[in-house]
Amino acid sequence: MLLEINDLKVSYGKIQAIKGISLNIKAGEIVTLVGANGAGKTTLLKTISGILKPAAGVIKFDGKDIQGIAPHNRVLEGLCQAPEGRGIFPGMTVLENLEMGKYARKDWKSELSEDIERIYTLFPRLKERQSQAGGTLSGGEQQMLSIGRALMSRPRLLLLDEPSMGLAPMFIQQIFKIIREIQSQGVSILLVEQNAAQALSCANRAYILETGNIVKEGAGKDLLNDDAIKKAYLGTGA
Amino acid sequence: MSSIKIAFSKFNLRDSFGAWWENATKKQRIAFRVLLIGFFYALPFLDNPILGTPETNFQSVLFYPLAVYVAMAVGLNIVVGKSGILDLGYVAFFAIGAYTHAILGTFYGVSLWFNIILGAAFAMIAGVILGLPALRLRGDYLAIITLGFGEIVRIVALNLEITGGAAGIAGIPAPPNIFNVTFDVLDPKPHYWLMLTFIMLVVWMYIRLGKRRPGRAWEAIREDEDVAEFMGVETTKYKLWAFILGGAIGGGAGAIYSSQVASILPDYFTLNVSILVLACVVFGGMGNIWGVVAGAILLEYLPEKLRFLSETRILFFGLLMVVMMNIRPDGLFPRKKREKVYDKVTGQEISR
Amino acid sequence: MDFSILWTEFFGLTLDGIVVGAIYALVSLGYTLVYGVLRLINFAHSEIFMIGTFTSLGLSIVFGFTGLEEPLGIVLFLLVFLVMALASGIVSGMSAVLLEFVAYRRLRRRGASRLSSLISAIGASFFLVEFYRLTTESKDWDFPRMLSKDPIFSISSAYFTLDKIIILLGAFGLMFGLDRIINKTRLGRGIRAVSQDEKTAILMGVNVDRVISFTFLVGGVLAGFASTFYMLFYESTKFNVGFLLGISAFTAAVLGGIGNIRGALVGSFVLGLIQQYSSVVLGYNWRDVVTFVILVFVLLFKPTGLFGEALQRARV
Amino acid sequence: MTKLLEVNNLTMEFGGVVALKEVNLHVSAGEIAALIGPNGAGKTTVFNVVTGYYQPTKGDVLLNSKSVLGLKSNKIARLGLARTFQNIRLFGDMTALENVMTGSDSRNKVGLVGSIIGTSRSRQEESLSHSRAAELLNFMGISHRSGQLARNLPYGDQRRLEIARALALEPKVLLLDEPAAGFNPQEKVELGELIKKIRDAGFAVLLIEHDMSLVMKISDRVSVLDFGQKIAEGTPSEIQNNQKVIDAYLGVVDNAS
Repeated sequence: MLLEINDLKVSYGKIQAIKGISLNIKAGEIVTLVGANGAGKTTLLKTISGILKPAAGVIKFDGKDIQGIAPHNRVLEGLCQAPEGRGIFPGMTVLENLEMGKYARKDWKSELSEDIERIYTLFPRLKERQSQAGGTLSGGEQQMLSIGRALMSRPRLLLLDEPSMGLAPMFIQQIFKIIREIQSQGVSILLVEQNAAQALSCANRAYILETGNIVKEGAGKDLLNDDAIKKAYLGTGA
Repeated sequence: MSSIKIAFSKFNLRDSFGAWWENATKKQRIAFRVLLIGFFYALPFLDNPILGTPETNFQSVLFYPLAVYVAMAVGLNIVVGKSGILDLGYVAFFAIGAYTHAILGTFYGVSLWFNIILGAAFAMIAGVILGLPALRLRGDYLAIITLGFGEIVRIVALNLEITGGAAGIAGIPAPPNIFNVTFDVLDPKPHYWLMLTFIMLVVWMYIRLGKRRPGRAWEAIREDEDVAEFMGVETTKYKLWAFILGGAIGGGAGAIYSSQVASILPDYFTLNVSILVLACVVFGGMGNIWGVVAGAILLEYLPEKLRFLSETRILFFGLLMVVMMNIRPDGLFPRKKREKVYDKVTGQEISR
Repeated sequence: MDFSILWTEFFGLTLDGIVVGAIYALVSLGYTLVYGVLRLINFAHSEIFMIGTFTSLGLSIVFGFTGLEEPLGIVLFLLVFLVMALASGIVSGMSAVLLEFVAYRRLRRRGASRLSSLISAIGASFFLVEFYRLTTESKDWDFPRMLSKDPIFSISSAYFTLDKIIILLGAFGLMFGLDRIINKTRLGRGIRAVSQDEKTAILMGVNVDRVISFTFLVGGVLAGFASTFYMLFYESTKFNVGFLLGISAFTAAVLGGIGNIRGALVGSFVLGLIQQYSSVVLGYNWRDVVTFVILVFVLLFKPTGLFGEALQRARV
Repeated sequence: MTKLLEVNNLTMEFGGVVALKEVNLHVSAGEIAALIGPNGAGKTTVFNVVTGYYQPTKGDVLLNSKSVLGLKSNKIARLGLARTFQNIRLFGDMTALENVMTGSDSRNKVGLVGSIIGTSRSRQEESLSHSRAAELLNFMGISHRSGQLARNLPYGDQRRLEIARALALEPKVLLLDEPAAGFNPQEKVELGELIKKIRDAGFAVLLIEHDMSLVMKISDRVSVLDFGQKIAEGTPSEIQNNQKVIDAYLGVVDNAS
């Protein structure tokens, strides 16, 4: 088991955003977490990355409790996140943004060009733009950069927060194609998405989240036609 | 460190006094007020080894620095404590008031009674000129601008003829006698009483404002300026009000000060003064008038009482500001955050 | 007002303006770097500079140069000067790191308000000034003339003396070095990352505490070097030397757009020149008023400076 | 029905990124209008433009048929637009009643001197503000909280207090930004009733909300934003069966699946 979360609870002040979630990810899997806004998806990712501290519960990565590991050191364990809103460093060039992906390693300069070439093969578009400032990229290009940068750290588990958010349909399809390609290279992925149709059809397994609780769990394609999905998104009337 | 912190947080005089005050009857409260005010008026006669300052003239210490700094701290508290505007050039208003009386009193024979009002008025005008454009800026930029303003006023005083340049102005007149009380350089008592009266007037004004419309608006601005603006509060207007009201108090205090010391020079109005006043406000408890008064009394009295402190007091104040912000960011006597009881229909506060 | 001197002395004033601007630039970089990562005006930065001047002065006393009558030979001078600059850089750098640790770190971790941090900064600044006032007896301290100030060559009224040349070369060298550090080293990248997007920086493995310490170190070292240049040029220091210099350097940083490194450099030279020109036109006494008025006007009409803040933060 | 709030061809760009593109919206008297859409669709941006926090790149905002473009936020609020916030923003150190009274500040006229002296007008305004605030707390069902500090209120009451504070402005249109966030189903039902009660008291409501069952139950009209563009508008049942909306929320399944 690559990631194991047990009875996790997270609160913002008085709001309990995650009310006791347990889930797991096996090596090589794409697991997706779908649910409407405010269901607690981003909160969960932030807690796994260490930005938020849980009120209770255990997060084990590769069998090891990571609670004591400082957020900035979790990258070295093999966990890296492409955050919601992409988190591009606007004043750095595309190349510099990619290089930041290796920041966690003291020897970040070793095999740097190989790693960058690897990302450029995945996203040829980034190579064309490599000396352009990150802030001037289009939304889709920024998303590619964000994923590419996270991959620079050679993660074992890639955390993706709403990679399709704010993207045109053409780009969305491209992003999901790339997600599957990343999986084929042996990286496990935890994908948080609002775009349920895409996410479910691409994932091995899925969890449906509703206001801080997991309401359904199953194989991605099975859930695609489940009523629970429509309910989670469009309310009971649908 | 943590044990110090615990000791600090347990020490809360205000709460225990507040509890007594809550339960006191109306008569008890009046009696307490009368006693307190009487005590402060009688202070110059209570020069004894316990209260008195051994190496300096106690009566003159009571006027300067004590009363002067209390007055300024009360004025600055409206700006920094109540409204959350960091003003690092408060001394400018004090200087404007002081020079108003020095110039008009010495060269044109205008009485101090007018000059207190004129000093306050000029300080307000200066406050409008600076505040109208500057108060739109973010907090730390505003801090630097006000600091610059304080320095500009001093440098201008240093370079103008009418202000006497570096030598300043000497022979500033005291006001004529009232009720057989002689205002005089040698006897600081009357000026002390005058300043005390001024302080009480200001405190009274402050308390009334605090309970009413401006007080609420200032607090809202301090807590979240954007939201206050969304709620229809004219934030710029209220900030300007706080700024010029604080300035007027500084100006009035400055006029009284120059009358007592009889000669002033630009060196009296350095950035240090602004910082010391700020230290009083921060130390006492931003936004709590009694805390600020207590803070100013403690910070100005202790160095006079403990001689070894007076040379090094700014050193200690600097340290104190760092320590305070780290351990007790709300000051020694933080502003009250107490719950209230309101009438369900009229919404008026019911005192217990 | 006297404009005729401005024309006759124009080249000399310009040269001095650039030299002074170079010193401002090194100090204003410290304000700008710290503002970038912390969004805080490091009020005590001027005192970091002041500590540097006394370090240089102290070394001149230790070396026995007090009351030196004959300038040193150029080789010996360069050696001595390098030692002084390095020592001042190290002392100022370490002081800045310590300052961050004592005055800011706890507040930052607790997410305290900007007002609290600023007051803490002011307190630290006052503590340092007073500490030096008491230990240096409020005196003006003269720095020995270790180098002849006879001009080497001149262009019109601009007399190029060795000290000015050394300062210009040294300052530009340091600026170049800083550029390399910020753009090429790992911690330099960390500084840029934290100032552009702190949350993402953490996700990429940036240790924010360490980056902030490093930022203070770099800013402090630059101020330390600047202080040695300052001593070479002005040959005197006092406990409050940091105040006006700090205001000028800060004004320069704001003028260029605080948080923006290129802006700090341009702002410094512009301010250095304006100060030189205005002090002959209006008189030296009004020089600082001019500085403040410029600061006020920049903030009022172009609050993000000539080049804009490095980063605009979205609110709500 | 008179249109109280109109948003015409609103376009908002942030440094080249288009957040809103030619959005048209309106709120009529006596209705609850809802604005929905996936994350990042630009809903809160609409609120921020309408309330004068952002200047739009293009387009116009009319309140009572008059443009409010370029006015300061406090002025727009006075003209009749009050809002709440996605993440509650109360004045934490003030009591609940004082929070509400801040909302009625703009209805008072007394100045600095009048407040110090305590003129009869000042006393009148003060007592009216107090009683109005007490009334509003009562209306929102939290009068038992009036003396408590806002920061100490339970979460749900904080949301209600925010609404009470906005109502104190006596707005023409009340903008609610995700008022049900963090509520359990029971609380959501109660909130729905409350919003209807607010409408019935004569305030038009523009509601941003993610909880579809709530939106569908109480709204008279729903507009859907996606990528900063309005993709649909209609009654709740029309919206629920609109393929574009379903696609926007669930995403389009491409032939890869």
